[in-house]
Amino acid sequence: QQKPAIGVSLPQDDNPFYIAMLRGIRARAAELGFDVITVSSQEDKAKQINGVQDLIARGVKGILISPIDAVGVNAAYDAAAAAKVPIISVARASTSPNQLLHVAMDERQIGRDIGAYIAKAIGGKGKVAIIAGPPGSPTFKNLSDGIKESFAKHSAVQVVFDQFGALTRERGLKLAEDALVANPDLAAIYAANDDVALGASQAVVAAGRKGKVLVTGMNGIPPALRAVQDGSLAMTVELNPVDWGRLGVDVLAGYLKGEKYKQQVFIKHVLIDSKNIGDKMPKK
Amino acid sequence: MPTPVLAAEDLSKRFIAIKALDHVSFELAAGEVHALVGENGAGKSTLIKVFGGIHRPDSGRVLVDGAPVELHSPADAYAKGIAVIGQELRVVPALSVAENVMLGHLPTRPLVPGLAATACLRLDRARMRAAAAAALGRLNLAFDLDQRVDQLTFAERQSVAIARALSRNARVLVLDEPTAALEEREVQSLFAVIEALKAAGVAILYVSHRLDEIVAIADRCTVMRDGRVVADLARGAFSAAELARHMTGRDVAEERAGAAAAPGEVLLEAALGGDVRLHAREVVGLAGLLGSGTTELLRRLFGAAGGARLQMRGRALVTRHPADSIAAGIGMVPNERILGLVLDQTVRDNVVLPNLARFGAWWRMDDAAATRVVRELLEALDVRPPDPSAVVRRLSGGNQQKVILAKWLAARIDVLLMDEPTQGIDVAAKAQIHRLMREFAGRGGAVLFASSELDEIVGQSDGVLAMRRQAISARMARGAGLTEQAVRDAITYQR
Amino acid sequence: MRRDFLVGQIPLITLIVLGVVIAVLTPRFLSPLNLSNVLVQAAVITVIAMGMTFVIIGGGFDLSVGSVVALSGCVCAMVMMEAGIAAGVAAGVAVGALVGLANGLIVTVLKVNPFITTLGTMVLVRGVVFLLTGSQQVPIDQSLPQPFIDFGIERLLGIHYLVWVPVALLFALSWVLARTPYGRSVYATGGNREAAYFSGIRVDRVVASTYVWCGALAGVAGVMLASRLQSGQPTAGEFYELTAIAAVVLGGAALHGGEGKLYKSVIGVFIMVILGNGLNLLNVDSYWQRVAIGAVIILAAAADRLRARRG
Amino acid sequence: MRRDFLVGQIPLITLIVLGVVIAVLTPRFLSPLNLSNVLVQAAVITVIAMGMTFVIIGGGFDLSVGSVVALSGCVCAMVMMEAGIAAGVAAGVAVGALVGLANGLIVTVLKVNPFITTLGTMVLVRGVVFLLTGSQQVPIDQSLPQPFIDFGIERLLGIHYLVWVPVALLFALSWVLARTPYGRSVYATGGNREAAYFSGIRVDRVVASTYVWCGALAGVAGVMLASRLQSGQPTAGEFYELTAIAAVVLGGAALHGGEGKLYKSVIGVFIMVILGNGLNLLNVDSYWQRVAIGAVIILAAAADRLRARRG
Ligand SMILES: Nc1ncnc2c1ncn2[C@@H]1O[C@H](COP(=O)(O)OP(=O)(O)OP(=O)(O)O)[C@@H](O)[C@H]1O
Ligand SMILES: Nc1ncnc2c1ncn2[C@@H]1O[C@H](COP(=O)(O)OP(=O)(O)OP(=O)(O)O)[C@@H](O)[C@H]1O
Ligand SMILES: [Mg+2]
Ligand SMILES: [Mg+2]
Repeated sequence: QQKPAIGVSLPQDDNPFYIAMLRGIRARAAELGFDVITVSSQEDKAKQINGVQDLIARGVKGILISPIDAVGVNAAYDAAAAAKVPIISVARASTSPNQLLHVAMDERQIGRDIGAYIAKAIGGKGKVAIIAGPPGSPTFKNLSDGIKESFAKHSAVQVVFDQFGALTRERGLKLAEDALVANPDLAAIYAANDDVALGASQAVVAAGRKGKVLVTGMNGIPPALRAVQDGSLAMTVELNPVDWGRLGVDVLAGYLKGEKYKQQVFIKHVLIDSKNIGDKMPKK
Repeated sequence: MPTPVLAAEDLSKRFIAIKALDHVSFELAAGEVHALVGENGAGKSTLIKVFGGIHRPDSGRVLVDGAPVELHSPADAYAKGIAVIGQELRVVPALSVAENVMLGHLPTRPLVPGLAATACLRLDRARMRAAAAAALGRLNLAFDLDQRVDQLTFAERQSVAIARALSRNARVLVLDEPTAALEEREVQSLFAVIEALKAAGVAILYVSHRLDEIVAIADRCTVMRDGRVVADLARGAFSAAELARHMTGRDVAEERAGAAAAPGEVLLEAALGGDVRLHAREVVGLAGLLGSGTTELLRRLFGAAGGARLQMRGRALVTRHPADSIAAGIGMVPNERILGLVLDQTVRDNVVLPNLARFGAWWRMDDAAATRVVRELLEALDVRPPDPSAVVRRLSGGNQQKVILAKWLAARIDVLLMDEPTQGIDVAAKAQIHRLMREFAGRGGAVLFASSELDEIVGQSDGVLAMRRQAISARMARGAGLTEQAVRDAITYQR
Repeated sequence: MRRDFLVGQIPLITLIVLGVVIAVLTPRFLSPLNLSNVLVQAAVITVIAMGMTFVIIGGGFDLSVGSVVALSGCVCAMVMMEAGIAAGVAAGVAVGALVGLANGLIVTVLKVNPFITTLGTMVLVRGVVFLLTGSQQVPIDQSLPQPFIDFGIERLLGIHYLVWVPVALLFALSWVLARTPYGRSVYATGGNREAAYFSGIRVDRVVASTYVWCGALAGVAGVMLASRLQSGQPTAGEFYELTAIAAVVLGGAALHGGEGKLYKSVIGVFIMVILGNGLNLLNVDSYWQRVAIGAVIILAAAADRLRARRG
Repeated sequence: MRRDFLVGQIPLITLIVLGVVIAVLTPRFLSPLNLSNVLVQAAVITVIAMGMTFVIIGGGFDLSVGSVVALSGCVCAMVMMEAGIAAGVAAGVAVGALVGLANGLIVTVLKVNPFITTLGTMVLVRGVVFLLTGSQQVPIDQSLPQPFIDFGIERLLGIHYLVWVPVALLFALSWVLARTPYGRSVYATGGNREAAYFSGIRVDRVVASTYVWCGALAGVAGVMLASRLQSGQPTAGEFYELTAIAAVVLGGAALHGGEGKLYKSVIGVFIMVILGNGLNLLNVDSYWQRVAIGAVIILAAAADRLRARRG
């Protein structure tokens, strides 16, 4: 007697964020009596489509997918719809009409919140560097757009450095080093995620500008929380991917039972800085 | 006199410091076999490469049927009816024999019958094989046409390259040392073909270091020295000795082995398709037809091609790698120069290569000592230029061969194995190499050399091993019995 | 002879063994749905690998195909929105051929090493794609024409249209390589460039032409991928170059040129695709998948090397 | 002679021209802070490129260095947390050398093509890194020992310790290549494997040893990067292989082996690093950066080819 299975397809398998999300998915699925089958895609759209097809071939009851891209993997949704397998997006979203639901973060709003935080922290004026995420990713584009939207309200906040790239610590370090040289009076660095932010904050410390250039991250991974605590990182955004994964499973299970949902189900986000870090540090 | 089919007017060509062609003028008439001779590095191949569209001359011009032509590539030369078969081996290993013979003018037939425009879409295999078989047949060769060329021996591949030139049905056929790797029988077939082509009005330009061949087949002979034409002789006006004198500017005495010195103790013994035994102070010739296994025997003695069990100075030894043999005092000059030299390195680095342990310590090479030793060797061997820092690729063939010898003279070895050591070497250099072989033996070493030239075998050996079908068929000592005919009888069999 | 033949078919044997092992471990592998998935999954990379086979037989190397796939997909989608399906497809293929021509000219005229040339165009072309599209998918707010999208979904005789493309190309291009004088000159040039040159073959043109084939076929692949992804994707095709080269070499071609067959490269592609599919069906952890893929690549190549040591 | 010398120095000239152009466009380029940044940014990749130079001179190729950098960095960090700094560093370098040895054995004993071998280990080793670390940085909740972190930050005579590593290695390894019998045998083997074999060089051992150098140096680079990033990063080192190979070739080494000098590879690294740094300082759009980098790679290589055509 096999347990019913749900399929999971995430964009990356080497990113702590998705690893945590998968942990939440597995935990909640086990509680609800589902098996979990995962396929990997490594940010390759064709591979993600293939993976979803493989899941359908495996006979899963439903699929949680975080699509690499809003349109690029529509074929995966079509395949699921054709096989009458419910498919629900988690985190990233798709434009496919076959996307039943989106368990989302409010990317643009998060971007606006980060932008507002930076603008306030630097006193409404100053030069800011943006180290954005990989090109072609709507999430990171929405985040940047939200940030710029906030900055637009402060005419004295000026974006002087704007580069995108891979989400690695090394890239954050190198780009921040160069941004600091190019702009000796830089006030803040927005980094696309915590790994990038940790690299950037290292460059700030090495340039002897700790406290003068603030760095913000995103995702709230443990090393970033520690960095917020010791002051080298000004702020990170907690999305709690574990909860996100759990919420995804709940929604999928509810849908399979016939419950009704709105098109988008949002997960909470919390800005973590020196004021509230005390509550957020993992209890030892 | 009729207009020459091919002529050169005042050609000059320079490679950095070397004047390879220095105001060369030259004429080739239809139906004539015109030989081109000269020492290694005299500029013969360079002249031929100008005719073949491979080199552009710095000045001067090439005329075909009296009209000046610009040859930018081999394709241009073929279009003018000039087929060149170069000195270096040029076959495509992964293609079949038939394709190699017909390369560059593969026959086609229309894909859609009757629609000639579709001909480029379809190879005509039947015609390709027929034409290839015909070209090979003229050389009395019958290879498996579908065999890959890399399955053939070096000499067989050489024949494929010659067949390619024949398949062109060119008006001018240029052959740059075609017989260097061939044995008697193939040479005779080639001469028969040349006679037939000549009778059919084809003009033939023929380069060789085997002066007897020239005397036998050439109607005319041009001699080059240091990039210049120094003589242009008609048949009857040249003998081998005469040509050698024109080439070098002095008399070249080809010495033959004198009375056999008393052979010394046994240096090397092995049982490989028969007993191989080499004594100190002895030069032994190894004779065999194409594919008889001479190359394999030499390589195995040297630890390559699977290696061998042997005894050096009475000590049993298994050689699995050339390093084992070198350590035991055995050196080898391989049959292809490309196996003996790292062409893009300097002469010194090449000579030092088998002797890395000799110059300095594991953590530091003594380059000064190496340079000194190498320079002495180059002078002793008359390598030109005697410059240890010259890049080997830029040396002429004969000089390259001497560098390979220098590698082993610098090493402390007792037994020297040589596979076709004088292939492509000019008369003077050849005589020098022969002398070096004997000097090596004279100092107490043993030489075993394979050659496809029977006069070389007979002329230079104290003893001869004859091979037939991978086995030693006869052992002959110097003396009345050792004649070319006797060796020929010992190696010949129906293939 | 029979032994020789068998040994020459080691990639095929590897593929069959792999297929049997996966089928035993999970019966779903042989379900019609899955087999049809495998074919579609392999289609795009097969077309790229065929182009790569041309370049590799000719003695070259092409790292730019992944970027070309993205470029041609995006250009195809952009042109299609303006000027219709036929124009879009033609533009996608043409732009691929153009990049191939540029590669070919840089390699033959400027004599730059193929590795470095195509590494350069790989980076450069990716930049151009991002500039053209602002790194957003094409089109952003609309759909591509329905027939083009249908082409990526519909089937003919039970087999996806997308699969018929490489099937047709395989037959046509195998003829080109094996049966035309041009094809033989590609082998000759890759096998011994000097010998080919001295035989009167215009080797530079032949070499350049192999890059054009490779670029044009990467263009075709880009158009196919756009149809499958229902959009032009500026980030598409990353790492395709390595996958394609690996497939060609697994199929038994020599990287130094002069050897290789299209159908064998296709076998190489299927080794890679079936492996990925099987590991997914077996729900193998993605980290272990990498370990398995790395190991199988090496083992398959090692098995193929037995051929060379038959002697 | 002087012309020959100049022509041999084209990569250096390219580097200088590039530096002057950037310095004119942005005076910050020559600020001490930036120059020191450039040196540090180049340090890690320089060490990798030196290892790659060994492999390429020996006639090989190594795509696995990027994954090895990640592996050795993570292993170094893991061991360091348990057994101290010295043990960590030794483990990081050793694990790199081990992967190199595996590459070398696969290439020489199994006779698998270097490209496919190291593509396989590249994928496999990356999988192993993820398995070892769960693809989380190492350590997660603690810091690495302070002296190790200081090594990534502190300076000696005004220059980062991280920069002294490649400087020392450059001198030591240049000696190995140019002055020892072993170094000669590497050049000879890469230049003409058969001729080296017939000269008594144990070519398989020499080839395998070049992969060990390459792996061990990638291991050193991984340790350096761990020190710079103050952690072992499982995703570190992606694309390093292509950057390193490009640097070696830009420095004038031939991919077919037998040529190359360490200091020239270092020049190649600096061409790539200064270009990236300059474009960042000028805040050139990321898209245009790619176009510029691709173009400069090709142009620099084309300029270097003039050398070959001096005749
Ligand atoms: N590509 C080249 N670059 C530099 N020097 C060259 C080149 N080709 C030939 N040479 C030089 O030009 C001179 C003439 O060479 P060539 O090959 O014509 O001699 P050859 O008469 O054919 O000698 P051999 O009998 O040894 O074949 C030699 O000194 C040679 O070193
Ligand atoms: N790599 C190989 N593959 C297949 N056959 C080979 C190979 N090497 C040698 N042979 C065959 O083995 C036989 C002996 O070869 P070997 O080269 O020793 O002959 P040989 O008499 O020295 O020839 P030659 O001196 O004319 O080159 C030949 O028939 C040859 O065709
Ligand atoms: Mg010559
Ligand atoms: Mg022989």
